[in-house]
Amino acid sequence: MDNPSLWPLTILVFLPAIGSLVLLLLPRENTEIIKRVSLLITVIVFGATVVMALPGISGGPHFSLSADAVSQMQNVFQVNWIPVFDIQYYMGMDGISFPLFVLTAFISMLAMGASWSIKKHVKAYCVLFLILETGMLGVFLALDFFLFFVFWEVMLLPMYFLIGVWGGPRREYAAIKFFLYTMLGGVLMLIAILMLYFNSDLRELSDDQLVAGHVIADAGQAEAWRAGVPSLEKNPDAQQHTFNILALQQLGQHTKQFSGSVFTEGGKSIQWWAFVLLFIGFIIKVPSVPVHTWLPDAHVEAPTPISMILAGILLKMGGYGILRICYPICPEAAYDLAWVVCSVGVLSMVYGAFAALAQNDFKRMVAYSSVSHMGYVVLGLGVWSAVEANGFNADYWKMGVNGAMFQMIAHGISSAGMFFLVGVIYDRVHHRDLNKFGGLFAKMPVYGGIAMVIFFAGLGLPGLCGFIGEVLVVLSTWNFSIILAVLSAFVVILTAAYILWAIQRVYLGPEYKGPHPEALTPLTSREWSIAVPLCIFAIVLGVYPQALFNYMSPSINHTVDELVDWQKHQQPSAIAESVDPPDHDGNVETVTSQGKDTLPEKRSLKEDNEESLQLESFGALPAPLQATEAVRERAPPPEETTVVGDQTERG
Amino acid sequence: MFLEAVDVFEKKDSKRKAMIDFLSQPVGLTHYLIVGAVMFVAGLVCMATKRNALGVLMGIELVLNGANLNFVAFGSGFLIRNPAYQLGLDGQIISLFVIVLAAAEAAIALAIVLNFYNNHSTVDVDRADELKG
Amino acid sequence: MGASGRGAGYVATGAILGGFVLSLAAMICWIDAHGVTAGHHSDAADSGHAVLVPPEASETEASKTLETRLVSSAPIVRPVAAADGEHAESHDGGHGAHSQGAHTTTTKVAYFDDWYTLVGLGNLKITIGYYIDALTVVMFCMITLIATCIHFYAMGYMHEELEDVTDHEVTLSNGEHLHRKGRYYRFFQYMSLFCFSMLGIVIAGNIAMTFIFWELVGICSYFLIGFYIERKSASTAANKAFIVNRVGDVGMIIGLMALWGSLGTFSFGGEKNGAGEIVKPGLFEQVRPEEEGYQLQTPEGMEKRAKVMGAEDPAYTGHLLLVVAGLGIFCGCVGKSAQFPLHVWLPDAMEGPTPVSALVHSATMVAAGVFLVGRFYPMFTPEVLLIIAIIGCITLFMAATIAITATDIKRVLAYSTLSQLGYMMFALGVGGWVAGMLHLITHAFFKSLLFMCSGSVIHAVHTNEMPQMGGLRRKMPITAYTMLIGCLAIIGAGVPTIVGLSGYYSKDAILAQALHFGKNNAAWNVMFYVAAGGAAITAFYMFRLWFMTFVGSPREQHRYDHAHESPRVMWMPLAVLAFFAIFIAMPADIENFTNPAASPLVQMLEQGRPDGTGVDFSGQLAAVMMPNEHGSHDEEIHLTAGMIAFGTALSGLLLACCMYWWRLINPAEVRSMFAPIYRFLLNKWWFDELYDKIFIRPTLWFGRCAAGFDRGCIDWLIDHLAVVTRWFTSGFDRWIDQTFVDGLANWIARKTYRVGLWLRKVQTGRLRQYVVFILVGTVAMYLLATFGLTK
Amino acid sequence: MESINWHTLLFLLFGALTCFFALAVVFSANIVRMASYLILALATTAGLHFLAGADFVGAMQLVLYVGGTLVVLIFGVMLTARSPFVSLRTAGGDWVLAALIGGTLLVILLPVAFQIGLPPTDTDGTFSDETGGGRIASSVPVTVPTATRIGLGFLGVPGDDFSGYLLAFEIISIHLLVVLVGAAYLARAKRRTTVKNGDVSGGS
Repeated sequence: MDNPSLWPLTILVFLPAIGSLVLLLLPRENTEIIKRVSLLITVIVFGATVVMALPGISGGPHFSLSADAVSQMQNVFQVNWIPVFDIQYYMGMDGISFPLFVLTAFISMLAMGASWSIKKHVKAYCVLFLILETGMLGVFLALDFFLFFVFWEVMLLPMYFLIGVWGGPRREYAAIKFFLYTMLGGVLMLIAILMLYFNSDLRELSDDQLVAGHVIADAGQAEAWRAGVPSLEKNPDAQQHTFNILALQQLGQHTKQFSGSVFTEGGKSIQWWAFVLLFIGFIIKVPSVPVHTWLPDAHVEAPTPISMILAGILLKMGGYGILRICYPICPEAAYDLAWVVCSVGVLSMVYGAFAALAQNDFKRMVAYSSVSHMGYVVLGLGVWSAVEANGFNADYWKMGVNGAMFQMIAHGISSAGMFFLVGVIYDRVHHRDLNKFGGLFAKMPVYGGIAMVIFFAGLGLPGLCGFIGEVLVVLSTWNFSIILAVLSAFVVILTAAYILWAIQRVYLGPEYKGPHPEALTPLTSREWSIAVPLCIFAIVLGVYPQALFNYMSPSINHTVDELVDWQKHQQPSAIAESVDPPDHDGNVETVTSQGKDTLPEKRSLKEDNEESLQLESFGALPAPLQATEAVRERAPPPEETTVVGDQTERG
Repeated sequence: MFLEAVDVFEKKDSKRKAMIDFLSQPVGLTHYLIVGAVMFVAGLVCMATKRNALGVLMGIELVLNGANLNFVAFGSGFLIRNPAYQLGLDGQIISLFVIVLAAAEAAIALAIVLNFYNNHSTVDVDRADELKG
Repeated sequence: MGASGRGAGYVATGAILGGFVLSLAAMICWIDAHGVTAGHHSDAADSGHAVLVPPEASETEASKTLETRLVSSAPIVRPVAAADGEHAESHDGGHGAHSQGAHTTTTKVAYFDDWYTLVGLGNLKITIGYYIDALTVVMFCMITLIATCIHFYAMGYMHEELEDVTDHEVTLSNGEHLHRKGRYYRFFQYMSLFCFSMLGIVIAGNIAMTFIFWELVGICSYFLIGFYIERKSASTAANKAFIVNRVGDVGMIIGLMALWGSLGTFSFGGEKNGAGEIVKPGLFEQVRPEEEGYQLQTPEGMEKRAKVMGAEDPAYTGHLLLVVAGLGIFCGCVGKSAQFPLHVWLPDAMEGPTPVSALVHSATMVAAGVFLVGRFYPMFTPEVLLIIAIIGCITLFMAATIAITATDIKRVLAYSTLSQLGYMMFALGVGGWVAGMLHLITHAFFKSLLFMCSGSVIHAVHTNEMPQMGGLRRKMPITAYTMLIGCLAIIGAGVPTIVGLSGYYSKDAILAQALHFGKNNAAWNVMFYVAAGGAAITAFYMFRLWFMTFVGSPREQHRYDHAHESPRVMWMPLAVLAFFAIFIAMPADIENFTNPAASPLVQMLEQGRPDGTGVDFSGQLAAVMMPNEHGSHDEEIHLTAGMIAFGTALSGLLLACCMYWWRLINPAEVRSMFAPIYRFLLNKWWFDELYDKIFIRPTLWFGRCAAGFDRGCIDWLIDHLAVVTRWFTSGFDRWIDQTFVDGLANWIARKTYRVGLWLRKVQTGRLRQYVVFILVGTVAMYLLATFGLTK
Repeated sequence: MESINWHTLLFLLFGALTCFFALAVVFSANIVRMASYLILALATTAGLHFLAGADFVGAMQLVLYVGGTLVVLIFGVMLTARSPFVSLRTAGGDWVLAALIGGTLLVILLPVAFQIGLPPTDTDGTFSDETGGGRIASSVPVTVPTATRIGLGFLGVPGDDFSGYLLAFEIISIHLLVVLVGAAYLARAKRRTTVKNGDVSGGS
């Protein structure tokens, strides 16, 4: 396969890891050089991503905004890695992953800049930091499930050490807690991955779907590909398993492979379990209530740059995973469990806000605010408001998902900023007790001004980045559930309360009440140069959100459209009911018998699908013979598999 | 008026009639058993509550008497006509043994009490806790 | 600081002055195009102007007053209204002849378009745009004029901030007063930002944009209330203001959701495509379609939405959605306009500098809520309007009563503001759109005047407490007499049926409409009497304030001695505002001088009246009939209401004179006579305490619960799980050995010993207890034998 | 209207008295009164024995119990009746506990009494010819002296409705002897230990 993006992207992703190798050669004592080299590497990575993002620049891989490419996966490359299990070194980017990719590079760069306050084991710190960055970049680009998992775990270990070695007083506790939580999520994810892998069979995809899943480059190669694998009729058991996320999405949306029961006949389907496992794994990362308690501890104990990374990037992986993996691969379960997703989101919003209100530790407060803000993301992803009754109008759902994605980016900026700002004063006075601050505005006016911008961005003030995501998510919720919408609207009060209260206690007031008042010096230029870009982005995204939506929306809308297409196919009762029964009474018999007879011969799976669809729509008619069977098989549309045709042969 | 008087009379009359009916009923085993049970329970409560050692002894006598009464009742031909169910004279004989043993027991217990009294200058059984484990 | 700080003041004042000039120009253009009163433009050619004159001029100027921060992509401006001759004529005739209901089918003139798409997702767009009608123009002029006055005034009032300031209200831990740098420039920065946001609300072309600027004025208000950031009370008041406003905003968000979820647009007028054609009808058009003669109806989208929700009766549920939307939007207005029950923040907001109180917390921002109700008026169903009326009625009465007992001069004015805002809401709620808007305008003038006068007094005597003032009339006559004008205006002083100050016209209109409403809805007649009673109370407390401050002998000689008239930069604006407070609502037409409706302001507002709201219409859910506002101009109603208003105001005024001027009645005796009521009022109906008990504490408590749940429950579980796991894995071998192999023997021995020890306790040695044990054992065995074994 | 069954009336009288005195024993605090009530209770029990046709047992009850055992008891009472012990108060908790347990026992026993006293059902063929079953005795009881037969029983001659009790009788006799000796031994005065234990008790 021709992979023009292979080397550029590989180098980009692995540049930090290579850099960490270079760092190993440098003398340990010369910490300044080490930090500068690390910073240089992160700057290069960020610069490269910016170059990719800018529309006008050609040559090398870049993110195309042209109409035909923008909603698709771009810069895809595939190299066989472990062919026995069809594991590929397989990456690509679309509008969902690319902004997060850029965000990762951006926040990593700023976090590296904020790492100057690290004094202990600088070399080890920088090495781990760079490995971490590689892991994060890889997660967002990986399109092979196995590769994704590898990056996911690669990211985990450096994080463990970064918290556990360079953290605060209770760092070991926090690190282990973080590790255990994330491991649990990883294990659940692994189970789900294997479940999906062993139930997948690429051969059932039609040619177009194979192309969409990047199994083959174009439809012309389909014949060759089919010739290369055991034939489906002759060798039904020689399944072609795959880890290819895009192919799995196609399988989940266009076939019934993941709809079989897992444990008992008639029980929950494979994709139901896979969805639940993956979802738990991802909301641990988000984190949502009730699996969020690692976050406050990890944040409180982690050093400032690591907090920035945690809040700015790591949390986003959960949301990314839900959107990239959970929903497209398991649409049936996702539709089924949309209310769970939304409830978890609203619960996190409310609970996180309440908990933030009760905190006296500045960082803990910010950490809980992250829980609350990430609740918007989960809620926005979940508002599956396209139903039959409104003619599968997915506008509001799209808006919710767009809002959720925007909220991820916005939160990446505002929360990283907040943690950085907390870190700035922590570096000076070495405490974070909200009740022992006060009067910082007078002592550090520039800092105070920047803090206002960042905190008000977190509060969701119009004109700053937090507003757009929140308002889109909240507005889109109404059409999903009025109760959840009202609840989520009420969170704005709590958000205002805890942020304003914190501002009052820290920045306002006559004088500083805590220890080391002499250390409260104005911002250094290094700190300034970290905070100001965040402020600028907060404002730019607030007044010109379309800049980001131009990148994100086409891909998101494409994803949502695909899901809605799936849904339309799943709920054909509307089509069936509109047909006049007497006209087709005879047809039912013929079509049914024809379908059953001819199916084994007809191997074009696309036709197959259409066939089954047709069957489906006619199957709803009151044909006497089929009646009982239809009743048995046609349980509530989203839960039960409804295709009559090819389900039985596969077994 | 008249009707009311009749009514009252009838009411009174019915009460009296019930009384007479009750009294004209022959006595059965149940009656005895009830009296025996009451005595038995009274004896037990007596044993459990009296702090005076002699009170406890009296409680024992009551218990024994309650049991005795049951024996006699079970042995009585008046109360149980069916020979298959009655103890016959055995009941009376057993109750005689009980009376005799009760006498012996009373003697011994009294001796113990007196001894206890001599040693402790009290008959309060709560003070006699030398058996405590 | 010095010069550069002063420069900030000049820049800000210059900007707003420029804004005023441009607004004025826009107004002139508007009048040129559409006339002030239609009655004066009887020839058809003139009314044809509406189409012929391209209104770019007024348009661009209006947008420039937004300090031209938004890039206008050359909007194609066209009047929506098909202002053809016939329409315009009937329009004109309707107002000029003051005939009832004549203008019901006329289309009001409005220009709207979008400048900028903030978020565009397929069919759904959130945009920044404009919607300009007569109301917008009037509001622009009013806001910029008052803001200009206040900027000038503030340049004098805030001059202390030019140098380093010693804040006497803040004591540091070392016992000294706070010494800080002046923040003159920052004050003007916030003020400018505020003016920008406020104008943004007024010009907003859609409700989402309103919401955006709504939040922005909220944050400006937050900054301005908390301007003295070192004062704990100021920052707390700022927080309170913002959070209470957010409570209202929740309602507004819910309203937005209800609109957005079913109608898919926020635009007032409609969304246009590049060619200027309306591609999606606006909210007003959807609720009151032109084809239906602007009758209120449940929009199609809401009925569809109701169907999707699975409602049995889509029409009913759709109507309910419309009610929810209306109520939600009104919730936001309740928060911003400090109506009951969200009024608690406004009195505390007086912690800010006095110019801020004058501009933000009396004249403009708090009036934004009323403005929005006015702007959104076509969307309100009669049920919602009834609720608006009730809320307004409660507020006007409650705030007036509290104002009686307040002694802080600014707080009296704050409560009076609340009360007057209540009047506006009430007027809107009972169907008096023009009455409410008129009161909004007139109130803005006289209330900012009053506040600035009080600021002048505070500036002179350095205290807010009225009991420490007195007799200041002699020291500062200009302030005293301009304030007297303000007081007379607010109580609606005037000669009935002939002429009066601005408040006379607006208040009469409100009461007339209330009476009219009461006549149509007997059940709600009581609200008229409450409003009339409120007028008496208003007169009483306003003159109580004036007498206590300016009349009599000085109560604190020291303060009196230091008092002085304010500098010219401060009293000049007072004079300007006093002028407007007198004349703004007066009829300009000599022939029709006694006719209130002949006032140019009223005529302008009539032009801005939302389509279809001038007629009688009744509710579906509640038995309420919104009477046509023109009905209140009926001689009988108007005269009755006017006489009642005059009488009540006079009685309140006389009472105030008796108590505080002529000293016929000793206020202290009255106070002690009504001690419980006095305490009730002094404590502001105990709202703060109540909210503290039922909202704040439970919220904080719940927050602590959530945090505690995290630590105590989830973390505890996790930690113990970890401990158990570690214990289980690391010590597994040893544990097996010790426990099962070695341990078993030891365990048995130990347990035997333990059991022995335990059983020993049973052996009390007490005879009677043994008896009891025997008994218990017997009973237990019997029970066991009966129920346990014989199954 | 039937005539009053005097046997029943007497039984009710004696039974009520017995119960009353038994309860009086329980509820009186004074030891002397308790003794008096006990005598009366035992005497009325003897009456019940007579009414049940056990004339000999009733006589023995009167002679041995009322005449012998009780005298011994009263003797003991008089020996120990120093003022602090005449009425030892019981704590309320003990009363409650005793009442609870006693009540429970009574609740258990009374149904049993009714159950056992009731005649077997008519379906039980062996008993169908008898009038009234077990509960109903003849309205006029016929008194048959029992002393002779009991004496024979003790002498080991089994009758038609009793067995021989010679061995038991002998054992009882020996037992009585032993008891008497033991009682005499226990009750004899022991000066030395009294003083010693008196000190102990005084100390406690």
